[in-house]
Amino acid sequence: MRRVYLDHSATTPVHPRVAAVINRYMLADFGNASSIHEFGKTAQQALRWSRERVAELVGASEADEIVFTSGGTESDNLAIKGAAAARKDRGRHIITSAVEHHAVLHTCEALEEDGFQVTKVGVDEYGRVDPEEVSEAIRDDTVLISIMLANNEVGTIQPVTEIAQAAREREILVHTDAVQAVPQMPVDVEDLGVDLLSLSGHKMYGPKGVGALYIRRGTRLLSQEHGGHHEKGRRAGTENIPGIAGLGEAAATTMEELPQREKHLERLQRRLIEGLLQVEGVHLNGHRRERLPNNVSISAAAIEGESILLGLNAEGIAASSGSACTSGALEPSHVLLAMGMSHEMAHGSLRMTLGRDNSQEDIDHVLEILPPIIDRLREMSPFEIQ
Amino acid sequence: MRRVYLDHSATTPVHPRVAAVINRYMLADFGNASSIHEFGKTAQQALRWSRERVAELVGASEADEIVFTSGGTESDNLAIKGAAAARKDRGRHIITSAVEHHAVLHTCEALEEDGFQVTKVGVDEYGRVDPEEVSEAIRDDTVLISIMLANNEVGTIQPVTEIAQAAREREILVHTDAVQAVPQMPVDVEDLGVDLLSLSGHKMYGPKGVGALYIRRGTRLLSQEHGGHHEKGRRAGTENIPGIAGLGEAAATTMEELPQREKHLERLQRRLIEGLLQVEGVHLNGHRRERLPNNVSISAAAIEGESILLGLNAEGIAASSGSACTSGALEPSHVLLAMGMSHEMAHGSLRMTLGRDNSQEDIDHVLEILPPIIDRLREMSPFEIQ
Amino acid sequence: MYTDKVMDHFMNPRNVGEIDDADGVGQVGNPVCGDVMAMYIKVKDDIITDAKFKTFGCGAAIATSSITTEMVVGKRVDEALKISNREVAEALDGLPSEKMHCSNLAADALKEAIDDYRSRDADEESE
Amino acid sequence: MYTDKVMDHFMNPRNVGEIDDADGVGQVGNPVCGDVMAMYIKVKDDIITDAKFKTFGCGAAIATSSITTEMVVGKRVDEALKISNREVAEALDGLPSEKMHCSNLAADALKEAIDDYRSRDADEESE
Ligand SMILES: Cc1ncc(COP(=O)(O)O)c(C=O)c1O
Ligand SMILES: Cc1ncc(COP(=O)(O)O)c(C=O)c1O
Repeated sequence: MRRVYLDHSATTPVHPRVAAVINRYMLADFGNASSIHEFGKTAQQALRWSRERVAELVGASEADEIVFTSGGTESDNLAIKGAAAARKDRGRHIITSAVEHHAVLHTCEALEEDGFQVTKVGVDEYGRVDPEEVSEAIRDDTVLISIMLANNEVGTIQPVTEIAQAAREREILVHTDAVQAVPQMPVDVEDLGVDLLSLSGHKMYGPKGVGALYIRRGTRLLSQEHGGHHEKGRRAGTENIPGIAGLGEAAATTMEELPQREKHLERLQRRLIEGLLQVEGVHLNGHRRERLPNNVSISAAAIEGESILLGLNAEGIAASSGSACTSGALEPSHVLLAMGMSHEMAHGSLRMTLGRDNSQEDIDHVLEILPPIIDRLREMSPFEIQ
Repeated sequence: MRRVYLDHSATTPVHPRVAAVINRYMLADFGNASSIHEFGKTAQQALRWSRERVAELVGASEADEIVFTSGGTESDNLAIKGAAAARKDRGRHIITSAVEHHAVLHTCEALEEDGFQVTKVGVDEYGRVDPEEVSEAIRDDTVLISIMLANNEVGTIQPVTEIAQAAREREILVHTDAVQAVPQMPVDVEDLGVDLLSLSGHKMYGPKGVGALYIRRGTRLLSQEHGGHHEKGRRAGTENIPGIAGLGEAAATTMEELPQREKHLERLQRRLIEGLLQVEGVHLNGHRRERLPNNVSISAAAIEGESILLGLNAEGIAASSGSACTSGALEPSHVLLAMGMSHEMAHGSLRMTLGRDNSQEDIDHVLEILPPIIDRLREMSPFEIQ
Repeated sequence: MYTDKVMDHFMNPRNVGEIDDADGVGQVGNPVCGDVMAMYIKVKDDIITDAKFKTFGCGAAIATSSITTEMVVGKRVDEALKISNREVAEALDGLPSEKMHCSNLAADALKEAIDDYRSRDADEESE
Repeated sequence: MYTDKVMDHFMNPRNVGEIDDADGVGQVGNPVCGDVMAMYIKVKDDIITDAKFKTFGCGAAIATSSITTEMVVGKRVDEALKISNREVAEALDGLPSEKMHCSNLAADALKEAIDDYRSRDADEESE
């Protein structure tokens, strides 16, 4: 059976170049970067090299603006809790959006228990935040704005540059969760004007369990992990050298491949969207243009997402659903609901996220397999297509 | 040049069996454990398998008592902050020891800023905590005791079982940092009677950037990482499947190898200690019997530790020093000072930590190389050997 | 996460459809929750002779609907009423814990259909 | 972390030892901090003709001691006094930032030795 992986926003396979680097630092150059012997020195060099690569990828001017973490979730937690803790005497108001990843939303909610107030701005039907609305939400005690660069469910790109502009005039820190954006589009902290930016290894053909946080020089954050004096006191814990070296290699690979990758993904994306929109009762979620080139999110009327996934999986196709049904919550995606979608349509969402390894044949295969599955499920459905 | 690695307490090389498992989950079975397709299912199975292996290694009765983290530091942070946050309405007093790792000490200090009070019990000249002293430090508002199982600098094993007994009678949670103990000695949470136990992958021939926390069933902890509902809500963040699978394999390997490993290490340890005690002005740090089989910590009178390390490194031998001079702090080891050692002797400490890959020839090589280095440095020293 | 039995009923559901002249119809769930199940039964001499379903929902919802229709055909109405959600789940060799509510839903839809049948029956008798 | 020059002076330190009939002796640092440096100088016609050291300390402490003795021999006392810790570090092709204090220590030991020489000189003159 042909296997087609279309869930690159959930996680990516590790790039062979990245895996080679990881193996080197697991088996041969396995030292602890705090050690002063030869093994330690080699580890330190890897750490430095990776920091420079990640800095380069996001346009940071100094390598020391990069702190390594255990993933996107920790980067988001550190950015938000670290900034909030450092600034709590200035004010306790945070602005975020309704379509953020849970790593941002639940972190903000945790801060609410510590006396912070959180304003969640809404989005339009395409999932876009209005910079005006963010501006208007700013209060005298606002200390942090956290708006993602690109959404993980529908791929919508946010106007972060515009948002940051208004914020920085008022000395409010701006964080952006760029976990999904970094592997698919050029990202530059200067162009964006952000102070904090999160990324994650396993979304960019790098290792799981490693991420990074860009912290603009001069931005004070309180460490959320206590212990040794690693990462200049911003994150304790023996550095995951194989993982970090792997992230560095993934950053270097992304820099090299990005122009090609974007073109390749856009071509496949167009083909898949066009094919899917031929199917009756199928609707494209998210923005038509302001969208990651690897994201195809649709809703299919009258049927439920997980059952489409199961049908696809039985045919060797791996995709994902906006519905969080598997978590037992039965809540459909908070992103689709924030976009004003009905519960029924939100339950019928399907996310296919393309990667560098997908081919045109993969797309054509999906376009052959998916419509009959939709038909079959609709036959079982008590609903009619509106 | 013969290279001899004697810094296994800083970090270990990854076991080839572990590396093979990691490669499988990086390259082939790379799915996200939250995905409901085939790739996700394989990832979930790896997660389950590893949880069982780690549970088995520490004698936990249920796999779900194990939570995976990004390392020993995070396990310590989660145990202490998580328990403190969950119990703060019952009391705000914590007992720990003066010889804990910074991941414990600095975490406790961070809690002091949140209104907790911390009692640090001292140790005797061998680095042992007196269980009586811990008992006496217990107050009505004591909610947590954190005492390490084995010390990372001098290898001294603590009487955790005795400490836990007194604590549990009074319904106080007991955490033990077993990061150094787990790879070198049998560890069983029932025998120890602890509620929380930290371990770390890279100290046990597993991967860096992954650790685990044993949480006794029924023990409430507040998550310190917010985001998705991973690890049953106890630790958010996409599971590091390759790392976790690697940790599982490292746990399985440890189970298999431990009896042999202990014998092997004890033999090498005895040989190295006997050889070193022949050298004038060399003193063994730590306990003679209640000691990890892989730890040899000495102090050499009249000379400084880092210079010994540099001398050894120039000859291809990797060891470490108790002195934290490299961190710019100029503070000698808090562990050696707590044991009542003079500053001068504490600055002259040298830690050699053996591993499964060391041979008798390695030991003999060190015994040939080290004494002339000590002599040479003493010739340069303004001090006399007392 | 699903057993082979669940996957079999999901991929080859038995008794999909409606019964035009059903003796009882039950519909439970709502699109907000993500599961809607409609169950149709034919009854003759207090024995369920046919059952069909239509379901909007996840794999477990479809599989529990399917197996429930299989389980009830040939049973007396009062026997069918006793089918518990546990029995439905067991007939599928188990369901993931977060999906157990789906077996509830199937048992509920059946109960509604039987209630409907009984109330119609009562109406006829009282006519 | 150390340059080749540092490692060279650490592995092959120049001028280790004491000078029995030194004209000036300086000792700085203390074991609590982990560095103790003793510097001995011979002076003739205001020119430093010999210098030796003994050091308890890390690699950087030993290397800075060694290179300082090399740098001062042949210099006039007032010139030697001007040797800054920066110059000591530069002569070693740099030191890690957390080790810069070691070059301070060497410059301080030298200064103490020169002060000692001058005070003895003054004593002699006043005799
Ligand atoms: C937008 C976004 N932010 C944060 C995360 C969390 O990153 P990680 O999976 O590395 O914890 C993810 C992915 O899960 C994501 O898509
Ligand atoms: C006793 C002890 N606890 C905790 C840690 C921290 O673990 P990790 O290096 O995995 O962060 C270490 C090692 O650094 C240790 O030796």
